[in-house]
Amino acid sequence: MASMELASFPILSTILLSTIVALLVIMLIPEDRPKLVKQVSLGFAALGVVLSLLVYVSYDVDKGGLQFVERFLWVQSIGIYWFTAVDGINAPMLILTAVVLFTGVLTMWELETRVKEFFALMYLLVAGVYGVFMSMDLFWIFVWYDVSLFPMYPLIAIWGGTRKEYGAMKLTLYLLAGSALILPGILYVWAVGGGHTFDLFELQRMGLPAHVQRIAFIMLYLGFGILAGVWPFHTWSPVGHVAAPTAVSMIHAGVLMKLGAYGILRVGMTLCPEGLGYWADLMALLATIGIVYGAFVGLAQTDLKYVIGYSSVSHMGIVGLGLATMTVDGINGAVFQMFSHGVMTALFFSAVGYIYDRTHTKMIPELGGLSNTMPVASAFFIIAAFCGVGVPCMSSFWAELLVFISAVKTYPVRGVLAVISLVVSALFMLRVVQKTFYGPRNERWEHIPDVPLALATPRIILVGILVFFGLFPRLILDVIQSAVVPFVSSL
Amino acid sequence: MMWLFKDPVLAAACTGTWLPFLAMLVILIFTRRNQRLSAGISIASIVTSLICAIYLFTKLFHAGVPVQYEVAWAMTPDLYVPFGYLLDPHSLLMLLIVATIACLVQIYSVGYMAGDPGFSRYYAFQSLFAWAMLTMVIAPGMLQLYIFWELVGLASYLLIGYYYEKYSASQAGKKAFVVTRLGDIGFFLGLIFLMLGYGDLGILNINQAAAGHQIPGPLVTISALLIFCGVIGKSAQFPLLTWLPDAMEGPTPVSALLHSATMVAAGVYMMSRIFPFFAASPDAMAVALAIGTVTMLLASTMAMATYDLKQVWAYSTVSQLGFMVMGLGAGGYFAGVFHLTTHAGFKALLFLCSGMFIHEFHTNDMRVIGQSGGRNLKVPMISMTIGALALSGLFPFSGFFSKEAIMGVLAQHTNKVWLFAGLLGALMTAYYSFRLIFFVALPRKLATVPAEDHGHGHGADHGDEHHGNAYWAMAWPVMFLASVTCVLGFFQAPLEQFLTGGHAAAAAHGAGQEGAGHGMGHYVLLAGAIGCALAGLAWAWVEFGRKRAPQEGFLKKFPLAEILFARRWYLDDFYRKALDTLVYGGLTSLFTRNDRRVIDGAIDGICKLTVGTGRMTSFMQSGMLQYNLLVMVAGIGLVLLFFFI
Amino acid sequence: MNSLSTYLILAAMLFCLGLLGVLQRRNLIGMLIAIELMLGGASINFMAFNRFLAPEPAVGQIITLFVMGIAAAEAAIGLSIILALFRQMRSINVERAQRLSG
Amino acid sequence: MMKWVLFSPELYYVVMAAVFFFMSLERQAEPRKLYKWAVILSGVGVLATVLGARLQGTLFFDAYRIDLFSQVFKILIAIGTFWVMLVCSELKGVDERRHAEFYFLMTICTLAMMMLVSAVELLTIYITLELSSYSLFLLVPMRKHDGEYAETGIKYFMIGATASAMMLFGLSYLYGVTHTTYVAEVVKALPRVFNQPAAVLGLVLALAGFLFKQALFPFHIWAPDVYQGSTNQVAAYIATGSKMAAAAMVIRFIGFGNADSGYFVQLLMVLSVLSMTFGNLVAIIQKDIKRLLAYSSIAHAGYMLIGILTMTEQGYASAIYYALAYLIMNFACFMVIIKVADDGHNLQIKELAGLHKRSPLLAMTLMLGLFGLAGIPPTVGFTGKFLVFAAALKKGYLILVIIGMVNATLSLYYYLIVIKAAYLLKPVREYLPVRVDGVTRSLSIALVVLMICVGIFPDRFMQLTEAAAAALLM
Repeated sequence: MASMELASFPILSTILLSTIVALLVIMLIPEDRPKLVKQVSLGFAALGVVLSLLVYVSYDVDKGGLQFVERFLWVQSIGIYWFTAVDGINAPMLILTAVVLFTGVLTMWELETRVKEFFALMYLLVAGVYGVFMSMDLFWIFVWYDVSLFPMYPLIAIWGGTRKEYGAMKLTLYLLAGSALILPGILYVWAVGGGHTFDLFELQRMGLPAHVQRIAFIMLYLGFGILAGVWPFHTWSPVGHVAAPTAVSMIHAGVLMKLGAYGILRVGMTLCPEGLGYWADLMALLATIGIVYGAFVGLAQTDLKYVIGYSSVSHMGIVGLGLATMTVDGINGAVFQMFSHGVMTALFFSAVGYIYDRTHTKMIPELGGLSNTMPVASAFFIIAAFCGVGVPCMSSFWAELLVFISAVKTYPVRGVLAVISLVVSALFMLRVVQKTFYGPRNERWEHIPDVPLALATPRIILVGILVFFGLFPRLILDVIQSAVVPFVSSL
Repeated sequence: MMWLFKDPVLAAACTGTWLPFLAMLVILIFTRRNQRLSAGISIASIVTSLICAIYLFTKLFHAGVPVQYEVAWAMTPDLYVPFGYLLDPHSLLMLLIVATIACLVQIYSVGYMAGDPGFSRYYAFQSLFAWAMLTMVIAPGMLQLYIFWELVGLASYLLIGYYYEKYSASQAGKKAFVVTRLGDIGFFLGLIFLMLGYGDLGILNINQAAAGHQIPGPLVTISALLIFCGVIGKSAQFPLLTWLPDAMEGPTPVSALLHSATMVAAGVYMMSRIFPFFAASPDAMAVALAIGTVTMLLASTMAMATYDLKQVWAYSTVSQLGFMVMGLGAGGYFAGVFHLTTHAGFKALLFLCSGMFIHEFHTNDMRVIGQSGGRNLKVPMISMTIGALALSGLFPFSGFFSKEAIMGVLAQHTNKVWLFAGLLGALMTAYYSFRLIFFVALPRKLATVPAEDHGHGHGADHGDEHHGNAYWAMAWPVMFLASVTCVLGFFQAPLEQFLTGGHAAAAAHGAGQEGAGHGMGHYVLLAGAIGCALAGLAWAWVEFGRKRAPQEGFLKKFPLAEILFARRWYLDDFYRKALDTLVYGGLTSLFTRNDRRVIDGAIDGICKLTVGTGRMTSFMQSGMLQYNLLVMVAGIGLVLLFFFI
Repeated sequence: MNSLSTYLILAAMLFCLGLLGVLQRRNLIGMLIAIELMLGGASINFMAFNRFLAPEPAVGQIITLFVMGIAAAEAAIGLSIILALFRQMRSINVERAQRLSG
Repeated sequence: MMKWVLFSPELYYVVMAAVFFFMSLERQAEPRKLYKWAVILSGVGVLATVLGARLQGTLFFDAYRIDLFSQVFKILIAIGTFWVMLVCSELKGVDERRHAEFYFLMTICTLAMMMLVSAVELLTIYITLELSSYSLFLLVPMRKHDGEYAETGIKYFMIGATASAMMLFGLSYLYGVTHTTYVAEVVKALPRVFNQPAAVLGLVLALAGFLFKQALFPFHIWAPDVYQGSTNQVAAYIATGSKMAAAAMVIRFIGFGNADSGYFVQLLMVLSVLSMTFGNLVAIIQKDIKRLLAYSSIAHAGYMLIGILTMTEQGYASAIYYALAYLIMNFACFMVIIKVADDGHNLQIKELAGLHKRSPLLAMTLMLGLFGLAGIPPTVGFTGKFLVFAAALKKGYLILVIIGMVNATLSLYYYLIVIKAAYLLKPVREYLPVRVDGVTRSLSIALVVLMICVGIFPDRFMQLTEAAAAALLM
């Protein structure tokens, strides 16, 4: 059967290598062939989609656990392993990455300036993302994590928009400051664990002493949390997103922010269950503040991308809350939310990107009545907004359902607060939609054409994913559970 | 797919519910350009649904036990969300009603919306609405019900805000969504508590469990109250009733659809759906009763003060919903449901009629319509009168029977206040509905008519060119509904048998009430009710109907009251103010400032501080050779100190 | 009194004087001389230690010889650099040379 | 006799020095020829050192120790010299008539540092140290028509001479309290006599001399001026070759004292933290790239010290690996600077504007080099930091590591400013195009490959460094 053959074939490394190969190929293409560059990167992105789908489909849910394992010694003296594997938690993440990359490439199809460098850097970024998601060795997780961060600087600073240099510098420094907490955390765990293996699961089996777990967990939580937009450390996200070009915002908000949450789950919570128990209260508190806070601040924004930035803060808060509950449903919901928020935000940014490319403004007061001239383009944003509001039969609804149920169970007050904030989020999403797309015809935008099919395709794909998993949540939920259930029982 | 055909009932249920969804997808993706085709697809799908509904109704009419199908929609160790169909008398009846109304409205819309630029979009939303509503009606579990309840809210948001160029329309849509969302939060929390407390949300299960007192009382009360918040939101009960009148911004057929049988009725339907559960908590019932009463009275007063055709019916809808909630709250399961049924009929009728007027005269002002010869439109005129009669609960129209039923229930209640409130409500209802009728039917040539023209922007561009078929496309549904309104009342007995037969618990409850209702007291009540209605009618006649009638209500004599009623008891202003001060002015600006100044400021401050420190430190590296040497020697000195101390 | 300590004190004084000179003389030649003083102090130390409490006799003297040689070389290099600088700035005052800073 | 084989690499460089000496006697100067000779000879020198890698033994009455440790560092020094020679093709900074002397002094300095790496006796250390310093003293002022940089030479000389004098004074005390001049025995004896002030004074002063070479705070003061004031090539040489020697010396000296005395370790910790923080803070505000790199080198000395002060074999190994990494990254940056400013002037950051257009290859090399210095994976710089911090955490110095990482983030800021200049800024005026000859192209590609591969496949190199560290502790 398929998975048997696949199990022997190092498909994960292939996915990872394909991006690096893409990087090299793109760098070898001469400067004056931008079209070719785009085609090549689209091709490799499609390859990534196919491969990750293959992995996802042939992942054996009943068997569960780690599959497609590749593990061999990399550095002998301090015990670094090349250890990639897939379980229910990162399988959806791989698809998410592939899809967002694919749609991102399509979204940037009209890029003119320094095309080659752009796509090269984007592939570097994505290589890092893939690496983090599929690695099970602390060293590699960290390496790929940083690899996925530093290309953000040139990507934003060169191709960005409003206050790009400030935004780029702020984002890069802020996130790498986060990794400045992660590395000591990882090394600390490693050193306490005897200093001869970076293998995540071996360290987990060792079971570290409680006080170590507390210190290590808070470092890992804060470190990864910065990237996950945990409340007081979220201010990079709106600034960075506003500055970044469309595809970068898509990948960054859609995938990169998930790296943070994923890191908390995969590294922090796996290695330091007791530390988690010790800090869970704080996590829940920060997450709840983030949810409410993000929604309220979103109300006041006048820049479309700022609005999305703060909505991400709010939604990532939901992820954090789910993780903090330490229950099966909570973590299911958190992972599910990572996925659907990724798709949703990608949709948001690509829709805004199109509008911005055409109207050259993303200030809500200047826009208005766009639905008259570009109904389809607006429809994409509106659909994303509904998903953000948590309308049922959109994938994010299920995630929020799961998270809220377990949150109310574990932290009643905070859970109820979070649920109530749904009204505010609805208010601000609909407010943006109304101010931007409704209202009388705006002759300023009369001349603007609606989205051509080629550019509509990526958005259509994203919408399709949202609705599909909204209608058939089990297709993803069962996979996630297959990893979460044993995980929670191990806590 | 074979299993579908093995079980025709299931097949019918699936087709009936999912066909509109498919229709929506097809329209949105493929046939947006082609308006006629879109309309055709949508109508075909809804007609099919109607047929399925009828089929199910007839097939399961005598099947005593409810039929239930389930598949696991989402499943985790702690949470099980089934998707399926629960076909018991109540849901079947509602299914039938919804399908019928939706079908009629869509046919009617062919005429009403003809030539509108967004024709296809309109029908896509209609199908979406139909799908959500139908699936909600026959949901077997509260979670599924909640999910599609939300979708109904979404669809109504889209439909109300259909004329998105109009600020008021989009505003109204937003308001409807957010306000109902407010209620839904309570609903959602109630469900969560119930699930955490009891662990199952299957409608039948919780009904039996609550009736059998297997759920702890406090939990029942709390969750029932919270769930009732959902009813308050959806069915526009006090204090969340203000969104409904605004929702008249949508096209009239939409109002007919939303405010007669479907969206707003969903609240009452949900309440009656888990009636035994509510019944298990007297406190919750009392709250429901009180809120229903307040709502009914407030809405009636508001209805007296407006001159907008649709507004009047909107307020009447609110008050009738309040009336239903009263019925349910007083323990009259059948009474509430029956009034829901009849109300669906005549309210849709009323809206569609006024739609015809509006479509004809491009205005909502009843006085203008009257003077421009509204009465010449025979079909709507007559049907609207019928509707009004039914609304005010006069024999032999359907409204009469259902109102009687509710009155009967109220009469049973120990506290007679509710009964009198009900009677007062009946009085006012008759008054304002006939005030309207007389305005339209027997206009006086008034010197000054404030010609406030709510004419829809779309109305102008398509006038009478396809007047003919458009008119009849609208007339047929109207006439059908009118006839239904005339006869429906006489089916009370079989309906009661059918419904309460299904609900063992409710039967005992309801039948007890009804049974006691007959006899001497019943006739007094009957007389009282009809008396009130007639009194209201007469009053309206005196003020508006008869020759040389001033045609200005008694309210003119109480300007304060009129303003109060016209301003909807300042509820809107209250919300507006609360929103501005609390949300926008308060938390939002506070958080935003905090975000800019405190949090972000701290970050930037740290960066500036670092750079500044660098600049300061760099003075250590002065150009003067010997100072540098001094630094070095001093360093060594410090190191020595470090060792010696 | 122990005569080792006298030598040590003498050497220390030489060294400190040299250091003081380096830090305080503004004249490059003077600074060079001061450095030579510091080296001298070090040499005296070596000699003294060797004379009083070394296991095998020769080491200290040898080191001192080397130091003297090196000091000579150092002086040569220093003077040449100072000369070059003098050609540039027509002065051998340190305060003239403080353009690089920060 | 057989023993001289051990000395062969050094002997080779003596011969090489002689060759350049004779060339310097010629009347007319031929820069191209000299350049060719320099490249060839230093290349062969690398070969010689590599061939001598496995040698072991002691010379000159055990004053001179040859083991894997010393040989590894000799290889590093030789490679550094070779690379610097390679980029001397446009030696505009130095008067043409002096090129021969330039190469001569360069070779002498290399030779001295190689001997320094092997020296295990106080006098030998002192002499070799002075030899290398003097040749540098002469190399630094060699800059042609050096208007504003004239003072550099004298500053360097004065500070250097003072520091060496202090060191000598300190050594004298060490000799006095331990009665021996063999470093091994000195360090063994130290813990016993550590209560005597003389011992402490001696140790501190001696350390001052060593750390001066490594430009560790507070003995760093010469570095910025010298980097800025000397010819680009010389600066590159100081930043790469002589850094290696200094590191080796410090490792050697501390490596003998494997008995970790708390005070001493604390002192080193304080020094490393100060030097990291100071270097990074001041580097933030620099405009001149070489000066910036000088401050960053101060910071890096601090990182390296973290590895050393653990006083474990792993720590020394990590320090050696870090030195290797630093050599590669730092030289990459300097090569770019030299090539961009090939008329020998001092490069300002803003002059890099639009480099990605003028020469994409150099721009990429620079970016990788700077990211490496900032410790961003997958470059070799990251792996170096990783190993150093790992060694520190093995001993439980959590706070130290956190401070180190914070500093790394801090440093990223100014590296990013340079990268921004290279990739983002529009040139304010038309800069002359960058000439990239074959040598440079191949060299920079080689450097890029090294930076990536040594970073991602560290296993080999780590085995080597661990072996070296083991040899050190033998």
